[in-house]
Amino acid sequence: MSASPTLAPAAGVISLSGITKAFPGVIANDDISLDILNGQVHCLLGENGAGKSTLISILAGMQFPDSGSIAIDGVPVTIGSPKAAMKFGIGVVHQHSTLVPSLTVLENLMLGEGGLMLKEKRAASRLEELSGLLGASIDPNILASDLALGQQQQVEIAKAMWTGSRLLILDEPTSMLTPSAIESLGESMSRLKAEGLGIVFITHKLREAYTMGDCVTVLRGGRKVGELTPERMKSLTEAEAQAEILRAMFGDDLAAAGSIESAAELAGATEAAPEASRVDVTGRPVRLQVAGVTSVGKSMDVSVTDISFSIHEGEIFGIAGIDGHGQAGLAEVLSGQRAIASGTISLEGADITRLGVRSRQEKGVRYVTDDRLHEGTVGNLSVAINLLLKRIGMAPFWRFGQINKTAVNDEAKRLITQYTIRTPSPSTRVGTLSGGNIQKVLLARELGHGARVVVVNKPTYGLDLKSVRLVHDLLRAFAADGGCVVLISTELDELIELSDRIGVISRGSIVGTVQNDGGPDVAERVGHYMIGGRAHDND
Amino acid sequence: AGRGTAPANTSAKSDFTTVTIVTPATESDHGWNQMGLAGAKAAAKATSLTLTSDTNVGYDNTQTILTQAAQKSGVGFVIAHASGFGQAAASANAKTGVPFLITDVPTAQVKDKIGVITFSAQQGGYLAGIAAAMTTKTNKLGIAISADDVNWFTMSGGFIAGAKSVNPSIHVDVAYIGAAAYDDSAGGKKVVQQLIAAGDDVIFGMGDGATVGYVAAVDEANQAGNKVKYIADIGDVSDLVTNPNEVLTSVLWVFDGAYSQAINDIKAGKFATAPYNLDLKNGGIKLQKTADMTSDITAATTKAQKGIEDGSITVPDTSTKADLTALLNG
Amino acid sequence: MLASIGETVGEQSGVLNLGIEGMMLMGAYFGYVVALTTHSTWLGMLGGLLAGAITSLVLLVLNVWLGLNQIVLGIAITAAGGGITTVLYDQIYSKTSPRIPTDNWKVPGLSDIPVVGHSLFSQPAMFWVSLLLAVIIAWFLVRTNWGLSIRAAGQKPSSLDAAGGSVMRTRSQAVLLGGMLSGLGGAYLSVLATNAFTPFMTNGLGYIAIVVTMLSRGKILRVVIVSLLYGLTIAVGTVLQLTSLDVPTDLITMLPYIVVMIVLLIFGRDVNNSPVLGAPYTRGAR
Amino acid sequence: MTTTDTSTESPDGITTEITPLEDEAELVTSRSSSGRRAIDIVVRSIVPIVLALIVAALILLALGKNPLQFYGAIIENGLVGQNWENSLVMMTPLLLVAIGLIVVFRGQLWNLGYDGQFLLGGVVVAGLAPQLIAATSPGIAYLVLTLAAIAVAAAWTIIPAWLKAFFGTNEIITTIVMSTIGVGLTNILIEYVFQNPAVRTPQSRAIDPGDMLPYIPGTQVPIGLIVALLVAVIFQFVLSRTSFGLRLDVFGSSAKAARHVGINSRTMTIVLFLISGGLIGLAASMDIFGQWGYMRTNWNPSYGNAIMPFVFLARLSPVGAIPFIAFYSVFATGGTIAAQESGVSVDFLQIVVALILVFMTVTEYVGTKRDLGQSYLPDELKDAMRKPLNALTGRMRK
Ligand SMILES: Nc1ncnc2c1ncn2[C@@H]1O[C@H](COP(=O)(O)OP(=O)(O)OP(=O)(O)O)[C@@H](O)[C@H]1O
Ligand SMILES: Nc1ncnc2c1ncn2[C@@H]1O[C@H](COP(=O)(O)OP(=O)(O)OP(=O)(O)O)[C@@H](O)[C@H]1O
Ligand SMILES: [Mg+2]
Ligand SMILES: [Mg+2]
Repeated sequence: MSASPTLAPAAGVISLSGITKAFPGVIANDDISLDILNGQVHCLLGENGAGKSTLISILAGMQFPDSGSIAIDGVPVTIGSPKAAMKFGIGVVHQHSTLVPSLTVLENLMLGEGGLMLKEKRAASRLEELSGLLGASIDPNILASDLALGQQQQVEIAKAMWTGSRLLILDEPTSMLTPSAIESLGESMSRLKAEGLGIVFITHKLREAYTMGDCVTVLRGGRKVGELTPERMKSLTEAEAQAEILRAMFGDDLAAAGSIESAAELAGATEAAPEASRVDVTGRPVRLQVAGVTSVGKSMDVSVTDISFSIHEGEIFGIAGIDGHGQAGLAEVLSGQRAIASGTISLEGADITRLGVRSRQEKGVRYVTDDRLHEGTVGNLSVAINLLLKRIGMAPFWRFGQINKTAVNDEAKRLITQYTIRTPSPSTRVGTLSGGNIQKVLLARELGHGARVVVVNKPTYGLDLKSVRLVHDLLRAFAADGGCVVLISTELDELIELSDRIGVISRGSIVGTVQNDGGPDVAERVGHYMIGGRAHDND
Repeated sequence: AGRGTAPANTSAKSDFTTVTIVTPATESDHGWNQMGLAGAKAAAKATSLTLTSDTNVGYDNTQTILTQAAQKSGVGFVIAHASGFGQAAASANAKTGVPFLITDVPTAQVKDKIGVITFSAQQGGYLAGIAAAMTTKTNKLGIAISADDVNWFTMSGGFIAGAKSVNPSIHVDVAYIGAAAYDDSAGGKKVVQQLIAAGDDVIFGMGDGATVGYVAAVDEANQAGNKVKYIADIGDVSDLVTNPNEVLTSVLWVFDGAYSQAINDIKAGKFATAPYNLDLKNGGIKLQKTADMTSDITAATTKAQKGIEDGSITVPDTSTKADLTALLNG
Repeated sequence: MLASIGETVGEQSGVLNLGIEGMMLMGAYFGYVVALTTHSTWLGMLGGLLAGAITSLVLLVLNVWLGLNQIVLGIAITAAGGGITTVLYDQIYSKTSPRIPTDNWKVPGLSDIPVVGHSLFSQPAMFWVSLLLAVIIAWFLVRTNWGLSIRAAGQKPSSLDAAGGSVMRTRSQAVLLGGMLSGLGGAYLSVLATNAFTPFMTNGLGYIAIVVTMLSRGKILRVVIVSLLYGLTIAVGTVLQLTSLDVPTDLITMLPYIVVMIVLLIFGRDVNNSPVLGAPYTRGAR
Repeated sequence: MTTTDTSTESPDGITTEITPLEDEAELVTSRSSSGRRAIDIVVRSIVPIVLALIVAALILLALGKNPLQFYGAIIENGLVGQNWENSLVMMTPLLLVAIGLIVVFRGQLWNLGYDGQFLLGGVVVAGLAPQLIAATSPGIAYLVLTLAAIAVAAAWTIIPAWLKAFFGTNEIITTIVMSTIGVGLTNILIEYVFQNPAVRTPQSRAIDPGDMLPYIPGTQVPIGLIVALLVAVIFQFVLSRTSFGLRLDVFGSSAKAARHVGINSRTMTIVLFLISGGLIGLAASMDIFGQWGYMRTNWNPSYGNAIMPFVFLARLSPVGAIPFIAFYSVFATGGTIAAQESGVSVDFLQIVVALILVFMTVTEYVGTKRDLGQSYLPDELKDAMRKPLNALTGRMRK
């Protein structure tokens, strides 16, 4: 039932037993018991909605369990609020950033402190101390919004440790980071571990779990379905460990997902190996031509400058880069959501630079946004309407401006079946669907009815292995049918797996393009540009 | 287009039991509403009718309220006691046939239907101006006006003329609180403080709720050592001040006679053949007697009153702000 | 000005209080009642402050705690404030409209300073008190943990929550403070400025306070400056009147608003309020 | 009904907060649940009014007044005799203003400048109608001046709309400021431009009663009411059945989503404000042509404030607003005299309106929480209450 009673010498232990937490319609945590030991990295794995975040938010005092108990060093405790969690020395780095962008680093760190006066001096010296531990140096007076993503994460960790944590919880910290940043995060974690802290580490990537974790707990459907003790972890090879984890994660579903090997491969669990059967598209006609495009934008973060590339029919053009370097700007420029200051965009030879979102949409330029909850869908409208969101007013769904409910409903049902969207009915509010299914709604909407070029931004962000595989299949099938894909992603593995060519974006410009020839050095070449190398060769 | 004529049974009846008065604000304004109600009470008593009243109805829903007031059982006459009620009273009369008495607009008079009450307020203002000019030590007078209201313009005009009749070189300041600041006591106080600061030592204040602010400013100034007198209008404000001496006088408006006259005219079938005017002659307008009204002053005002009544003195009739400003500057 | 300072604190914490007008009226009325019955200006001011605070409890409970719509509640509070005070006043005082006896309100001690003392501290004592309050509150906002929490609650409440602060407590304090200051501002009108209460005597000052707040963009110092400027336009208006020019009275009443609009059109375009202004915070909402 | 084994049934009848309801969302809702939803909506709409009336009655009792007499007088003065006609007359502008607000509120824009817009629209009609009727005919005047009123009131929203659309300036404040300016401007126009020279009070010339909008046959209710009802039906259709209505809902739900879908949020903002102002101008025209015939300074019926709660109670549905507005019209028509007769200030009505607003939000809250099966108290509050409780029980155990 509970975690194996390994007693690390002289280390404290936080034990959860029988934790149950239900939300309307779902049991997010179902009778979960586990021990978290000091001086260990405890990995928490599971598909989307398995209940990982819920479990740690209970530890963090953000949620209350319906039943079950928590004991620290054998003493039962109630963690009633984030403040209480802090008192017990539990620090959390949440899945989404909790820094206040308009405050300075120091102010962010002092936030939530007791006492009347701000103690800036003490805070500054404490930050210095922590910086040493994390191996990072950060200007305490810079605004949080001016920090690079990796730095923000370091501040978050520093903040989590602010109250002298004994347990650090990291919820999907790597999903936003570059490979090198992930590496340095790993180093920070080992240093903290050496200091005697316990760490809970949540990730969707099995390789990270294996390399960084000491032990693993797997959740599925809110239940604990598997665990690897430190001893067992050590005794297994990486492939064996992954196989075991995958079996626990997906159980019988695995048969449906194909062999263990392919599932793991798709999830980026093993070295990405592009398909050998990649077809050469360079001979085909150019479909999308972007020439010297510069966007109108206020801050460096979002605008793009002088971007040029062209994509052939059936090609997947990957855009790699550190998050926040103009990816969103590029996507919006292509989709018509952002005005262009100079340059031209043409589709199959026709100039579309001046066209707005709707005209481009009609011409077959589609955009799957990375903000699927607030931008891509309208949560309180039905699935059916969301599926037709970009065809509002068009025949046959609207006639003389009036909606034709039967037509809308039929089309929705068709798409729901075609893309296997799991929803109780077309009239269900889309906001109540799971992340993976919302992503399917977006893809169903954008890929069908005459799509010529589709821009997808981080299409698998936050999705679990199964959903990732599904999205990849859809994109590949779209390209195979002659569609063009601009695939923007921060996951290098994903880019290498899918793309024909990979452009690297940095500070709003494409600094180099790499032909994905299947060679082993593709990742390295992309990485070279990402770190700041300039293009000498252009292909 | 256009709507049909009013229902047939709409001529004035003479055998009614009840008269009703509708006022925009409450009785507690020490002015217009208070005096109107008092007048209606007196008139109802004099003509042995029952009086009902709808006070504090504001200005925004008058059409309905006047109609409703006329539709109550037994009501045969409605006094629409506000300058803004005229048009609504006409519609209500068209709907119900009950005669209305409205204020200020002689041209709106319709025999048997719409009677009009008018004011020779400038006459009262003139007398007050004399009293003020004879009282001031600084030779500076102040007028505070709470709203763009015709009676307040005419009364102020009369005041200026009266004061200048005593001392042509006398200085008069006019200050406005706002276009409709009838009840803005804070604004009233500020304005009067400014007048006092400018050296004015007799203040003539016109306003409903704003009066409270005027009086407060005068009261405070006197406690701080100034010697300022206040002249009220329409009603009596002496219970508002710490020391009754601070009130020099008030231009009282007495509606009793006009209302009784109107009721009797209805009964006699000759309602609204002429405006019902309040002036010095018929006692509708008069100066309040106070201890401060010395025999000199009383003599002067009585003399002026005679002059006005016999036509030897003509009081200017400044019914707009422009007229008033012109009078003040020229 | 007092009200704007209160509103600023509230808005910094992410609560848009459209009910200021109602709170000021409550402060004005109850300040008046207390001053009238106790014959003490100080107690009257305190009464106004408490009345404002109590009125703000409506917003506090229904909005901050239960997360109900701020705009609707603000309008409700304004309506109720006007209604309650008028009904009570009509019921109790309208027959007599009693005035609060004037005891020239002095800052104890200070006004005895020869020459300067009297002119500086007797009449506009409240002005100095407000200024002092402004400085204190500005200092609190910048220098204390409490101020930091308020700012965070307005920028990103989830962060404050995650950091172990309480969004609810912080916003509650801000709303309460806003209510107190509004009530105090109202009481100033009745107890000190007029010595009397008249229905609806705030005359839209509450909305002016909101506008001032918006123009000041969260900086208390600017609130003071903008308030003074506003006072100046009013004074200019009155001066215009005293010069006996034939300026429509309405124009003078409109002046401050026109100035606001012009300022907005020219400078204030990118008025960036708290990003979550008006949005209730519920922990873990998705 | 379509695919698969979805584990959880989505909670039905969710209408979060005061978001617009979408008919489209009811596409395939089963009959029983839509019936339950209808009942639910009715309950949630009526309960606040009932609660407010009860509390108002208690307040009256506390003041030593007889609430039964008060409510009786309201019914008598609002319904009995010819009073129902008076109520219907009042309903005309109220309903039109309500629709004007519904349109912008659905887009999550707050046009609180209705007073200034209404008065400016009204002053154009009142100021020009007498001459125009004399020069042409009433029919032409109705048409021309109604269009003029619509244009003027709509124009008064342009600055706030522009500031909002291009700079994101908070429209709540700008509309309030513009409203105040509009009210002042109206007064100036009446005094200096449209002043009736025959009258000594500042007011415009009056339209001859015979030239006012004709009555609905058999009543003394001007046909403006029919216009208002028609507009309600048209807008109901537009908002719930057309692509524009859907775009509006998307825009109202999320500005980001609107941009994504290709809705130009600037155009949308400005269009919504113009429609809102235009409807308020139409309300002014119908009110002046139908009821008043003239305008005087400082007249401000502030219809917008009065109907605010009902706009929300009707869940931003134009047709849904009709019964509520009718209720309020009776209430207000009878209320002034009722208050008078009961001896309370007319402003007591404001308290009732405020109470309805408060109870409305509370009912909404309770309802939403119940739908979601959530606890009525936020976690943090529960936590705060749990602590002393735990301490107490702890002590008792010892
Ligand atoms: N905020 C919410 N309110 C109501 N129901 C919700 C809410 N969030 C999720 N649900 C319900 O929980 C179900 C599961 O959602 P979840 O995101 O966990 O799915 P999932 O299993 O992770 O699917 P996927 O793998 O596609 O992401 C949803 O279908 C939905 O009905
Ligand atoms: N506040 C909430 N209200 C309703 N349902 C919720 C809420 N939070 C989580 N859930 C549901 O609880 C389940 C577990 O969610 P949780 O966020 O813990 O999953 P997770 O394992 O962290 O998934 P992911 O990998 O997507 O982060 C999901 O079905 C989710 O929809
Ligand atoms: Mg999920
Ligand atoms: Mg999670």
